[in-house]
Amino acid sequence: MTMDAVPDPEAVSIFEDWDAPLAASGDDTALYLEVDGWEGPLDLLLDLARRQKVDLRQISILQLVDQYIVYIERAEALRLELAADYLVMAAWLTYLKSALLLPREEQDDPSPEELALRLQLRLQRLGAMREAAARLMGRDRLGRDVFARGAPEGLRIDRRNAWQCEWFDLVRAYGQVQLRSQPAVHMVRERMVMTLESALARVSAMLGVALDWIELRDFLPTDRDSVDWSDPRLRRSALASSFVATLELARIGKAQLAQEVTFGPLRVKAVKA
Amino acid sequence: MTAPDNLERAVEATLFASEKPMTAEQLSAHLQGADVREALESLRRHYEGRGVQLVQRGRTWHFETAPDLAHLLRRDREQVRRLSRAATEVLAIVAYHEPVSRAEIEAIRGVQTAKGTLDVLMEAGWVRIVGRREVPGRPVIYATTPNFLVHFGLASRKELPGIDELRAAGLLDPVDDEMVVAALGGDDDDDEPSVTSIRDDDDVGLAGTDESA
Amino acid sequence: MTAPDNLERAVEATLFASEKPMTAEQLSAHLQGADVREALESLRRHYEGRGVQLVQRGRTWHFETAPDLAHLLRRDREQVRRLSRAATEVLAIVAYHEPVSRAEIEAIRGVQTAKGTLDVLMEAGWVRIVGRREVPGRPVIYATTPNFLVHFGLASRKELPGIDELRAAGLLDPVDDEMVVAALGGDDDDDEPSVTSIRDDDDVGLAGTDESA
Repeated sequence: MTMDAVPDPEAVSIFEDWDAPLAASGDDTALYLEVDGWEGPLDLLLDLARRQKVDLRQISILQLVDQYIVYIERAEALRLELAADYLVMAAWLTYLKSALLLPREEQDDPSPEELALRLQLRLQRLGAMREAAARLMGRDRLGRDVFARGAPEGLRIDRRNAWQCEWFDLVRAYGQVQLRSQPAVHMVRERMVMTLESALARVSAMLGVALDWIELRDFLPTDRDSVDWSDPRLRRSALASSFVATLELARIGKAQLAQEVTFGPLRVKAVKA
Repeated sequence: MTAPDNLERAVEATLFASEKPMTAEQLSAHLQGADVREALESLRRHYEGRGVQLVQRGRTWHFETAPDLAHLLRRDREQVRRLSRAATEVLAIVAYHEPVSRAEIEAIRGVQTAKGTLDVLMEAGWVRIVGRREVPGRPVIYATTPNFLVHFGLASRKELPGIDELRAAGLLDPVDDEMVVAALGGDDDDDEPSVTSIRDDDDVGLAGTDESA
Repeated sequence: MTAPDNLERAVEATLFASEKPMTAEQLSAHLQGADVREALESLRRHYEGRGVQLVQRGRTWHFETAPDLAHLLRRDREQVRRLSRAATEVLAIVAYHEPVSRAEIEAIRGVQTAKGTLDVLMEAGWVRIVGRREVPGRPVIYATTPNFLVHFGLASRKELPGIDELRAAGLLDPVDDEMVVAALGGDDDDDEPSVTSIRDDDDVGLAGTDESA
């Protein structure tokens, strides 16, 4: 393989026209700098490998490395700004080449042969996909080679909702609403009480006949009356009303109260006018 | 069956792929000036009695679905959907209180009622607009339809159980499964009254729909 | 010629009228649950050799013009979108290796794949995201769509050109990432696109959709 040290003016112009479509010149003796736009170093390697015109499984890795390095050197000579990954690949390939050529003292893992094989496999893999892509694109494609009906009437599917709700769901829902929205009214239960008025009358009457101290409890009514005084709630009510009544009588000076111990029996006595 | 000749195939494919009906002249121009009349006639006969026909309208030709199959082009698909809880409540309120305005429904439910909820009920054919209330703003008022009675198997609205009956049946008991679920935060439905009244119950949504065909 | 029975006519009419390919199940659902498989097979045979054909792509069926008539129909047709080289390569890799992650695509191509490339393929309706790979980083994985089969006239992925040979040659085996790292010089970030004067594959864009005449 020969390389001109001086850049070929033709090549330069191609380089400058970076997005130019693939130039059709086919000078295979010198490395032809195709500037289709490599998609990365692997892409470049694949193209270089293809130039060996052998099955990708039989390419010479050493030759490929040389070609790649030459390409990179040439690009550098042309002061093209190469992406870092191209240079990284160049360095790695240089290492691979030396590893392949030099006698080895100890077995590296993976061996250079193994690395070369892997590189080959990668190129095969990429090559296979590139070929597959081309074959895929070349198929009879709908809308390009074969056509669907130009003016289909279209299928109109009108969806109708069949709403489901059962009677039970309905009434329970209403129950829920009612439950939620009922105002919280607190009803006081109707119950028997002794009113303050009747307690006043009763205590006054009883004080009038009594001469000595009488315990308040003794003023409470008994079963004699038509009412069931055994109801403890009614008895509490009577006690409370009678107590308030005696306080009232004491206030207006008609009764006096005495209690020897706290919570002890409360005694009442009329005040002699 | 005789295999169509190439011209017939070409006419068939061209008419099939065309976005517009084509005249014999247009077809001919498209096919290197070939005389297409015979091919058209042969195709017309071929498609006779099939699901698709080649028809001539005025001077143009096109394929169309056989007229007796036109009903296939438009189909109704029924989708069974369960009414959401919010929608069920609104329906119940309409049924018990009709006619009611949306504001009244909201007042009873204690939450805002999305327009969509009433739309669903109207779509279901259970609720309809029966007029406007003669109060400021003239709100639309809703009532149930005869179809509502049919669906729920009721002779009249009077057959809806009253509050006392609901209570007797335990339907007004504070503790029931749904409430528990709601209390545990497992339900995103609008259970909290008033406090959340800003929230819209957009979840008119549909328990267990399956959209996919 | 034997007259098609009514189910066959109905299937024919429905597929003719449909704007999209339909699966046997969709057809069946459209036709009151009828078993359409026999009708489809009978129709397929009927249209064999005609200008229009009934084809199955993946699970869907549709009518399309016969491929040998492409030259007649292509002329005044808009060209389908032309894909960049990068996009066609990525599409092939997705199709032959699916499901694949972007990193795996990049490992095969030895170059970073612009996000836009996959977007273009997804927009075209040929590629879709099918999940995440349960490995560290949980990368998104891509696969082809049913529409991919329809567009490229494949009955199934088994019909991908040369797929059996490629598989037999081990070229569709999962990509050995370690090797990629080694080959690319130990950098996990395969390649800086940045500085590269080499064209980045960002220009996946749809090169002019009409490549007329």
